[in-house]
Amino acid sequence: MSFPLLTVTAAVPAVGAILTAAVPAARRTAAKWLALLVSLATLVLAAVVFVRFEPGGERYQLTESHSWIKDFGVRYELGVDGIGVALIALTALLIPFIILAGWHDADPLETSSKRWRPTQGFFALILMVEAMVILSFEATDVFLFYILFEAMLIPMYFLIGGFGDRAHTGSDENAAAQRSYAAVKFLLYNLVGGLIMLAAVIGLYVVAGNFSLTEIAEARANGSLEMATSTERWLFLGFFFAFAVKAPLWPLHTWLPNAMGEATAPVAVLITAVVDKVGTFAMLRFCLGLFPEASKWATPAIIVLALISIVYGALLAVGQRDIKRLVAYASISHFGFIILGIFAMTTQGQSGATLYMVNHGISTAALMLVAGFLISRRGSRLIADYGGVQKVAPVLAGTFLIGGLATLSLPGLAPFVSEFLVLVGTYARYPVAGVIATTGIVLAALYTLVLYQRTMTGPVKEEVRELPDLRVRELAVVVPLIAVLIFLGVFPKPLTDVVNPAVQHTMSDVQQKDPSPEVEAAK
Amino acid sequence: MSANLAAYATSSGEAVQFWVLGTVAVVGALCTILMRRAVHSALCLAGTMIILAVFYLANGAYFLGIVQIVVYTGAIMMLFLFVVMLVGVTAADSLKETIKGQRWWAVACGLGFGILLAAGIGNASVKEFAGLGVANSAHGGNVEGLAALIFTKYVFAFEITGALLITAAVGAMVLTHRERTERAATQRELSEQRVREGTHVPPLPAPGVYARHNAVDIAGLLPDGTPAELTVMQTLRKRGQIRDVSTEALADLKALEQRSEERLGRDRDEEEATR
Amino acid sequence: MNPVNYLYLAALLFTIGAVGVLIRRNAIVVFMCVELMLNACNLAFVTFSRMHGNLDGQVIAFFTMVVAAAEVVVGLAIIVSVFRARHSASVDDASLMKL
Amino acid sequence: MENLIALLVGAPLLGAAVLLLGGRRLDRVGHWIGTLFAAASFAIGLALFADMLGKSADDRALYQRLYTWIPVEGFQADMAFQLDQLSMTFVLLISGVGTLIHVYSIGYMEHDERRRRFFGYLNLFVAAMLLLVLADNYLLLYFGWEGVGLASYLLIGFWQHKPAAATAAKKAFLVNRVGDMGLSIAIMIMFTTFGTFTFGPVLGATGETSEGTLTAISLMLLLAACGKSAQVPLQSWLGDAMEGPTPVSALIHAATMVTAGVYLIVRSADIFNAAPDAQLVVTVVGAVTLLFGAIVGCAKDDIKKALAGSTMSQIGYMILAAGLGPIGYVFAIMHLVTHGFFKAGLFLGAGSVMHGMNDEVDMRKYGGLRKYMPVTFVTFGLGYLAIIGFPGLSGFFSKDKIIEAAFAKGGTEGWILGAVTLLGAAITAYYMTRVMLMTFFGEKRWQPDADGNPPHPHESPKSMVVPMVLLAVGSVAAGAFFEFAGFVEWLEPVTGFAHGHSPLSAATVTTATVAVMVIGVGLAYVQYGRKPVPVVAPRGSLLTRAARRDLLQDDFNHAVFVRGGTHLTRSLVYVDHTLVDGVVNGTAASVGGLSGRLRKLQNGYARSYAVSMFGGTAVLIAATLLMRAV
Repeated sequence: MSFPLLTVTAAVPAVGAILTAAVPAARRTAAKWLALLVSLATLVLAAVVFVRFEPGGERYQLTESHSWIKDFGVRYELGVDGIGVALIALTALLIPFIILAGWHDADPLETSSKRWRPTQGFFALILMVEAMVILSFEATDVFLFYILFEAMLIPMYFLIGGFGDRAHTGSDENAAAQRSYAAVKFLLYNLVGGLIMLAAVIGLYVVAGNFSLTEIAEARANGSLEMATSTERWLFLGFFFAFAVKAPLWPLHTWLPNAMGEATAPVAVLITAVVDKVGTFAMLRFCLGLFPEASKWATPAIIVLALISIVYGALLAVGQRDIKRLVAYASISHFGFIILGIFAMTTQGQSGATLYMVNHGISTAALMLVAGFLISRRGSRLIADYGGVQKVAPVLAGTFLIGGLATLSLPGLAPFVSEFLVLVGTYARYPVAGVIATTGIVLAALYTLVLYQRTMTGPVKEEVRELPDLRVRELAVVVPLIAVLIFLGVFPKPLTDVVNPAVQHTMSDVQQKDPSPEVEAAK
Repeated sequence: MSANLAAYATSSGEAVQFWVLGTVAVVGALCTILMRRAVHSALCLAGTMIILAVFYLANGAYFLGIVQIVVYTGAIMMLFLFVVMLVGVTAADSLKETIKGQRWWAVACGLGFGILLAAGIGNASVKEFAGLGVANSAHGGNVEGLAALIFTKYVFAFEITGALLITAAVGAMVLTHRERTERAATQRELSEQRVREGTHVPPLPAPGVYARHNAVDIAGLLPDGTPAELTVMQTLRKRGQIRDVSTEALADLKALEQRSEERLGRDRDEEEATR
Repeated sequence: MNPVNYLYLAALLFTIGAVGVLIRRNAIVVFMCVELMLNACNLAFVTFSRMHGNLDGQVIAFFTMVVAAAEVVVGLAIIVSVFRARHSASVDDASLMKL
Repeated sequence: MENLIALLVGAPLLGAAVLLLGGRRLDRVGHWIGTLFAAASFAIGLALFADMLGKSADDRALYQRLYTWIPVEGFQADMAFQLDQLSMTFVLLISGVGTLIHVYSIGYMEHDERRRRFFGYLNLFVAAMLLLVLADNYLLLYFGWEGVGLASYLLIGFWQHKPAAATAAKKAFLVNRVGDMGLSIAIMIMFTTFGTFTFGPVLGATGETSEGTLTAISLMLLLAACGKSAQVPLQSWLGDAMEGPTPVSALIHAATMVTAGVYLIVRSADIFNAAPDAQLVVTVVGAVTLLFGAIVGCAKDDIKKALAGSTMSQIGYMILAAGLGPIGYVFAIMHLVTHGFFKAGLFLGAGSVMHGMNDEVDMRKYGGLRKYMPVTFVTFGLGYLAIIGFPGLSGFFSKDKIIEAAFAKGGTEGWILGAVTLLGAAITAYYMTRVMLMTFFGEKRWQPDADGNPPHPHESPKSMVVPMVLLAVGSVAAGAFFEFAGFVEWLEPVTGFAHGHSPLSAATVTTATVAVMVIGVGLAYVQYGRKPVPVVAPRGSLLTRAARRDLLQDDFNHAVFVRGGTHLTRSLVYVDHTLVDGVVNGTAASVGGLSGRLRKLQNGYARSYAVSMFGGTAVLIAATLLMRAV
């Protein structure tokens, strides 16, 4: 019995969450440091997983398997492929920055009672989410995955509803009402998705007789598990719906702007950069892995939805007046790219989509966290309330610009690599879709630069004249993120090495081959 | 009781007993739920339970039959009656239903449930049955047989139910017992208080004063014929169980006067006649 | 006659008891109906015991009685204290189960 | 030697990193650091050039492969460089002119507190531009392509506190992005067609695919070129880009970045050669822009915008030449280089004038400056003579060749293109003479600036003058040097070369060119040299007014894209809120209503609940029985 590395990687933040929650009310700072240390320890463990993972080896590595609910064949089964490893690394990388960025977001107000201890709860919930997300990237048992997929909603619900952005317009009651609206909307959307998925999970069990991803996929591949076409399609739709809500795909996206707008910036990052990735990840692993035929059947429709997401999200981002909602709509556009890449069913598309998940996480984190720092200084989320910030806080403006440039996929920054791969991969199979998706790069430039122009340039507004520049803690958040963005932008090899074999496996799952170039085909 | 391993029918005597007593039991049960007064319900229920005891005996459960009479009919039903007395033996429930549709739903569900239950029994039942002859005689009798089971196989359950009983007893005491938080006032203090307050310095009037009945729940009448509630004991007063007989009493008085008038009149007539 | 008839009787009594629980408002009568239901079950147990030829059914019936006794004690105590507080033994008076 | 190629890019990149990350403590030496790194790049370029000259013509290309940039199955993008004669030409132009402009900026930006950052951006630009021309595949070229776009964005918007500058920067980036879309689609088509996007394999395999595919690639590349090189219909950003500091206008928006489109087309010569339809489109775009820019240049009173129009027009020449195929490629590049010298010189001259005139840009408020700024006058004048194609100066040689090649295109097209280029030459002469006369001749029309200070024109400091002089030398001599040193032979191995068969003899064309030039100058002299220039611009003809507004192109963009886009986004926001979200909220509301009604079942009576329990039990029993029965 080897060392259960994967379990430990997920268990450390879980235990850390409990410990953080148990810190006495008065020792708030201790709780913060504890949470930070735990998240760093998780990062180290994730790095170990990354290093221990052999790209050329078995598809699923570091596997663990224990019986859990015998009667239904549910097993506690873990294993990572390249995609999982990449996303675990992303999660573990982002959480310390999220914690650091949210350092003061949950400090109790002066007026609140002494026994009130929101800080401990805030950081404990973040760690809890981390644990669940990491474990869901590791789970190779459909039932285990489903439970985590649902369970992570609970801490997220409290994070959104309980710790809102203190920068709001209107009265506190009004803000609280909007916050709880956003939290409930988030919960309901995802619960409905989860409910449908539960039906599909049960259906899968009825058809397949067990929940093991590897066993089912194997049985599907060697023909020992026949599935009627209609059954497969229904099950596929059940799974896909849940993932499309989480991802989120047009027209199931409307919860995201509310949730991201009302939550604090670090929590917004947690939503879009970490939790939502579970949706796209699951599309790759479960939709394509378990229902290859149905995936191919649904591809045209999904491609169309993804394209709508790309263009629609970008256009709506242009029309936003609230900085955080703008980033949310931009994320919807980016998720469109990810889903497009997944369902283009080419090596480039899927590699690109996987890289995109990682890169989008980092770039959105950079942009959103800087935006959060800005918002917390001025106390307003409205773009119109800013102007000329670069004059008073050049470093803040500079980092904001870099985050924005990453969002618009400037070459040299990580998102470019993934976006281009997605575009190329899509074009290879669906040229029209590829061309339409390309308009996304123009629109991305539009919303990013308009945002930058309206907030950072122009004459200095009276209200922002006194804004301080980034502090050391904030620099410690932003600078490493930017460094990673640049590093992965010019040298993405460490990531692609891990991802490539996994993508090859997925491609063989769906029995697709890249269309060979015209010239070679002619030969 | 036959000691056959398997039988197909009971004796015809038992059949007669079943049909007769069974009918009575069902009637008793129906009366339990239909009687307006709780005390009548309790009595009907007691009757049904006794019949059930007979059935236990008929089924070879001698110990249980006796226990049923002693514990259930004897103790539990007495407890019920005691509480009924405490709450008010004469209080009759209104049988008018207050929740809309409740009664119809209840009856419909009951019918459905009963039919389904019967269907289930009919579905599952077997023609033959084993009888208790062997089991009862294995340890020398029904009681010994039960004892052997209770103190071996079911000993833990037995212990736990014992604990449960104790807990229940303590619980009932805790629930009904009111802790006295201050020293009870002595008689002397009470009388001093009465004097201080200036009300009812003398003892409370007995219900018998001006009363036409010697029941405790009927208030004595004041000289003007109105009832004096003070004359009824506190408990009944609180329960609102004072029987107001003032009008009745006045009517009675009038009738009496009229009757005596008549009598006197007749006497006078007679006198005048003799005169 | 087949002892199954005892079962039918038990079912009938049980149903009557259940309907009684539903339609009566006096807590004491409701309680009695519950007792009726328990007794019906006991009858079924005893009959099963006879039909299967072992005493386990009777043991269960015995335990049922014990538990019923405990229940009655506590239940009546509750009724008494509720009555003391509210001067009523109607179950409908305690309609606090909605928002 | 090939290991030095990466250093070409690396040196200015390092400079940019040092300057931008160095913080305030480098403020005092930042400009020297920036200049040093740019000069280092130029020095390395010269070393490589010397090495290259020493090799035979067919063996001059150098390759350096650093590592695989994007390694994905079937998709290998290398971080690899290719240095051939074409790239070499650009390297020298970029690093050379770039270094000069660094030197110039030391003086020009002296009083700007953010000078260090300015030099950082300049270095970043040089690095990106060198990456663009040194890349050995289209994707890496794209990297550089967007990199220069970024640098251009940062530099146009350098004075971000001016809303006009910020808007102009954004506009430049956005319009460029439209072009970038073309480049990325072109790369996608290449990848699906050839399975690669490295220059060698792609350009070598053009014979193996259909003309339709190649036309598609060509048109997409043309779109990219239009964006970067400010060609119609994506030209609108260039005029606004003049909001940036003048050295930026000189380096990026005159000499180097805007010519990247020409580089792209010439680099992809093999693709264009195989797609004649696309080539025709290229020439048309070039011709239209040529006239467009020239007409706009005539109407502008802002000296920099007039020069911007001129830049557009001159690049139109280059694009046109590039569209002519092998007969034009070399001349496109040749004109590009000479243009790089004289237009940079003109811009620096303009900057020098503005420097002396309190940053006034309106030529109507200049006049008679030749006495006050003699060196500027001479260098600007030499650049002026070069651009109008005064015989013997650099513009003469390169432009004449393009006009000749346009005629040599043959057929009706040849005549039309030739005529357009000649007309363009005439207009060029006209508007440049106008600029010259309004600025340096005539009486003083100086106005005090916003703070009421009257201008005190003076010659600029040495650091500004020296680059101007050097560029003037280039403007004078480059054409003749290329003509006689064998520029055609130098580039031929890369771009190919074919002699056109012009219906007119070379002498005829030259004569015609000089003639139209003289006509243009004469017209301008009549209009601006003989009569005093009004300080307030006259209303002018319809064409003049339209030209002042960039021939209404901006108004069109504004009406269609900006207003239309605003309406579109607003209505989409509305749709998202009411329709998409509304459906969901409506569902939620109806569920809420239903539960409101169901809630009445919860009446709080325990007996009522007991009925449901009882009913439920009955249903359960029924279900059990049914299951058994089935």
